[in-house]
Amino acid sequence: MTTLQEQFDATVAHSDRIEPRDWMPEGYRKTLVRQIAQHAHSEIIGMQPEGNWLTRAPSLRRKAILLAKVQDEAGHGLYLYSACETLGVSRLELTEMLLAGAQKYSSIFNYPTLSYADVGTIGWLVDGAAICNQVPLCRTSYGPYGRAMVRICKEESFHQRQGYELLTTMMRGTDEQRAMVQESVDRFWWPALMMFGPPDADSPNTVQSMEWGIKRNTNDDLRQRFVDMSVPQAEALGVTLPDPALRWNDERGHHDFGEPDWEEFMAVVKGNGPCNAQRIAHRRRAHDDGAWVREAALAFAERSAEESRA
Amino acid sequence: MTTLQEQFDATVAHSDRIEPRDWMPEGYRKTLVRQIAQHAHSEIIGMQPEGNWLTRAPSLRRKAILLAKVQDEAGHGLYLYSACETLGVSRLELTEMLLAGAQKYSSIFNYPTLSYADVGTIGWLVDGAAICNQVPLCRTSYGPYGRAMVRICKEESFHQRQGYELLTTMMRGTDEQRAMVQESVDRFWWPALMMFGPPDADSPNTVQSMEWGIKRNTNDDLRQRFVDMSVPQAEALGVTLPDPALRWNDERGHHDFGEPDWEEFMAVVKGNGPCNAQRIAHRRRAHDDGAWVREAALAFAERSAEESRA
Amino acid sequence: AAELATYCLLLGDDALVLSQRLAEWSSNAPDLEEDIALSNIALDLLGQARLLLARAAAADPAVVPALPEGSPAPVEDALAFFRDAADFRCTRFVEGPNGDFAQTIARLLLFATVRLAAFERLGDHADPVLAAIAAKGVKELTYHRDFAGRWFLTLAQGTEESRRRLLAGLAQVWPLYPELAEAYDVGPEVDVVLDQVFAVSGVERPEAGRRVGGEHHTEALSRLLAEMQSVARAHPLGVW
Amino acid sequence: AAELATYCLLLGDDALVLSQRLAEWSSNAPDLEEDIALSNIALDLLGQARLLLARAAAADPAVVPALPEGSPAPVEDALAFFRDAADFRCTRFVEGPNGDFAQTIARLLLFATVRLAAFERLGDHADPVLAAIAAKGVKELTYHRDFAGRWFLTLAQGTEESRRRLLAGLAQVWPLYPELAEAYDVGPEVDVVLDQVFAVSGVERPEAGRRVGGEHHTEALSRLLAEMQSVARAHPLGVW
Repeated sequence: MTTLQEQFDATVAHSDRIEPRDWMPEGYRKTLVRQIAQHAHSEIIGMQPEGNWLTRAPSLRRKAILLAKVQDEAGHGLYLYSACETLGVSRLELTEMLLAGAQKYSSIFNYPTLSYADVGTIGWLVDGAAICNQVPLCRTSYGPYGRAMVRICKEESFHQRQGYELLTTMMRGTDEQRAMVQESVDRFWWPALMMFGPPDADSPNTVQSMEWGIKRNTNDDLRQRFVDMSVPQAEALGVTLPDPALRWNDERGHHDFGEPDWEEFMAVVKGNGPCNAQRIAHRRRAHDDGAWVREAALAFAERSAEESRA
Repeated sequence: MTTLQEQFDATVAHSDRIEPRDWMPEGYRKTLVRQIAQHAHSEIIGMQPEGNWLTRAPSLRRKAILLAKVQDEAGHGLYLYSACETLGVSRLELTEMLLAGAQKYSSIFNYPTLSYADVGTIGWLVDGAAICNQVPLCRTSYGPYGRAMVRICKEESFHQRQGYELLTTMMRGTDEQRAMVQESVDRFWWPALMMFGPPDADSPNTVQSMEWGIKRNTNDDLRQRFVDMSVPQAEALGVTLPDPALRWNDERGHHDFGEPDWEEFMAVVKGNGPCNAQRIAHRRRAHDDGAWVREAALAFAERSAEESRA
Repeated sequence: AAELATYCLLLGDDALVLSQRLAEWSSNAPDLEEDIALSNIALDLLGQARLLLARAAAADPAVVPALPEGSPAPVEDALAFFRDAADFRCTRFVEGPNGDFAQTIARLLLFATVRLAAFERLGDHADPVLAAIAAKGVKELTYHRDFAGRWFLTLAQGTEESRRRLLAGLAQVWPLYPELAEAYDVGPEVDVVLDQVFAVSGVERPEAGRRVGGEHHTEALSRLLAEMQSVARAHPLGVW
Repeated sequence: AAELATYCLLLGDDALVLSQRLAEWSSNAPDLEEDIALSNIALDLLGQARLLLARAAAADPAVVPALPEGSPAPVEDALAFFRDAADFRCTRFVEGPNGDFAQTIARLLLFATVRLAAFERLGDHADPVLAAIAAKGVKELTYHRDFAGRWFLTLAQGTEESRRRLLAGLAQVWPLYPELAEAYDVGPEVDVVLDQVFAVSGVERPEAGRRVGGEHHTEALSRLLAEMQSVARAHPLGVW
């Protein structure tokens, strides 16, 4: 008779899915909760920087696209919180951990959106980086997470194309619009590279996560893939990526590129990014302002249940 | 020996001033409190319609002029509340009566400001009407009120000139600007006429107020004076006053003019004007939001007083 | 044609302005489900606005404002982003800030009920384009009304606080409701629906007086437009 | 000349933006006296902004944005109303919303103290115009600092709630304070003044970390400008 641990190991080794009722090691569960929650929080906090331009979108078509996109992010948050709930942690608990600073979200959303071009840049670079991170997660070992990722990735790549299309449209516009696009890319390029996390040497959890099949690639691998993918897109767009060290390396078959400012990264992770305080204050306000509505819904549901029993 | 009442009557009859320590009939005191308070409230509520454009003034010069003007209105409110305090009612009590609907303010401020031209029109027509109402009050029988009015009237006529000057400048501008001015005058003309109150026949308190020297002219007199004053100003400006019945009457030596919509006037007085609810809600919010500051100032003053005694 | 254009502008501007207000709830709603639902309603209304503004422009090109020479803005954007507040035809009912969730629900219930009744009737309008827009809108508005109705009941019967807020929100939006019903030319059929919702919720139909001044906008509209139009106007020749 | 223009823009834009924020208090302050005082400070800063923007334009006409042909806007208005957010030179410190009265006071205290120190030094600047502007500003800023300092003390020592709010407001504005001090190139002389106010008030100097990203603006600036510039941009050829 095989032990639970052996069954688990075998499932992971065969790239089969672990399901909510299956036995799993506590460390696996905890790591998953942390990762899925962080991902869910990123979707929800990520609504803010783009939502900042919802009321100012410069055409009705763009307003509709942006509104639908931000709505999709709320939907992604919803799936991911549900996936997390299969591991025994409620959405409310997760939200409270987010607000208390006990769980993180992607540091990219601590950068401000300063022009409408940022809506396009976030689609192109930020969603692009997210896709690089997430496509491998469609094969992640935990079933509900993997299935959520399949759906999310499909929508993300749609968002990425829309973002890129906004930028190409703006590049065909006025000089001011082209300058806006370049300025936006200048601001988001490095933070996008940081989205893959610290260099592998400084990422101690990666090995265990890969063994568990929660993570499928190292940070540096994914970062390289993102750079290689983005360079020709930038050329097609007609913008310059703000990295003087960026060049094709024939030997490696990859682009060489400069080192992100890891000190800045650490400062942002620690809470001193441009918008950390603002993002959390926004979420807290919305959460607190909505408390009476959630209570009312609960009270109403309980009363209705009682009445239908009576 | 003359009675207090005879002394009072004599003072009023000689157009001398009644001062705070002088004896006065209770009805006189009450009428004064009501009238001065209403006037003070009008200054304070009147900050809102113009303040609505403070953050959007289209030139820095106009922003400075408007900011100074709205500040002056706060100052007028301050003098008038002080004048009222000499009659034994505190500013806080008066504010609470305003918020409870127990005291009124000029109904003109229940109309919205919908374009920057309204800043000019309020200066020209609303301040103009206020001056017609107020100049005679400089000779009002109650000293503190009369002296406050002298100072206020001086500033009001400065404001009126500035408002008129804004309109003349806009009339020299683009077609859109001229249309804005005309549209603004169309909206404010009739409400400005209503500022003098209902027709004399429907104004039962006028006789007593005139006997007491609190009021110096009837509503209809002042309204006629305002119309006669405004017609040539409108011509000089190049706008049409929206009253088809308006024409010079050689016999009377005055302009004939149409009847304001007194039903609308009554609806506005009763609270159903376009902005009554908004104006009071704004004042209430500011008052409530400031409560902790006023409490802190009081606590600090008491503590400082104690410490200096110790 | 001018009459058709004016009517389409009323319907289109109301949808556009309320969509803008509802979009303000994005990332601010009480929970994710409501965030998604309110965005969805905002999207539906935005879709209606786009069709209606285009119809208005086709029916009477004179309603479209002159654009800077060389501007590539389509007519829907010319109407949405380059008209001044005074040229908008929306009712005051949709212009004001959202208030809290209860006030938003109260406004949405009244709005969707009135608009649904109007759209049901417009299904056989002489103009086939408007009729088609209305037919499509009926399904959307039914959902909006039902969403608002469910929440109206929930808040009315939920907690003491939710009931207090709902009544306050209803009192806040009610004085402009007669104008809305008049602009959409709806009558007793709407009252029947509303009275049902009120009865089920145990809420009395408010008695508040009607507000004068319906021929003009509120102060809220020019502020809403200042924000909405800021990027488009900063780039009058922009391509989006 | 370009350097002088850049410096005048920093000083002018900071004054303009904080003036705009303080003007938002008009009709919203805790009592009439504070309403008047905050408007007065806003007016002083607006006056400084106008002189400084004009000086910047004279020193380097290249900083003035191109206006639509035929626009009669003077250079101060071209700079204030027709530049995009990215071209503003203000510090992030002045951009954010006011918060409550305590946060407004905390920001004003830090701002006026830093700016006063800078203006005192600018009295002997090589550019006589800038020197004169600074000399005039010293008196105004001294009043601003004293007003904010008195309220800082009052709130710190008033009630439990006022103290709590003051500390929260200070914590809110503090992370951007190092940027302000750096932009104005002031040092220990400012710390001496602030430490005195803190000591008298019984408030500890905050230890909060410095915020990264000072080379860009906050999200608040473009919203502030959208509102501020809306009328001017809607009428690019307008005469005011």
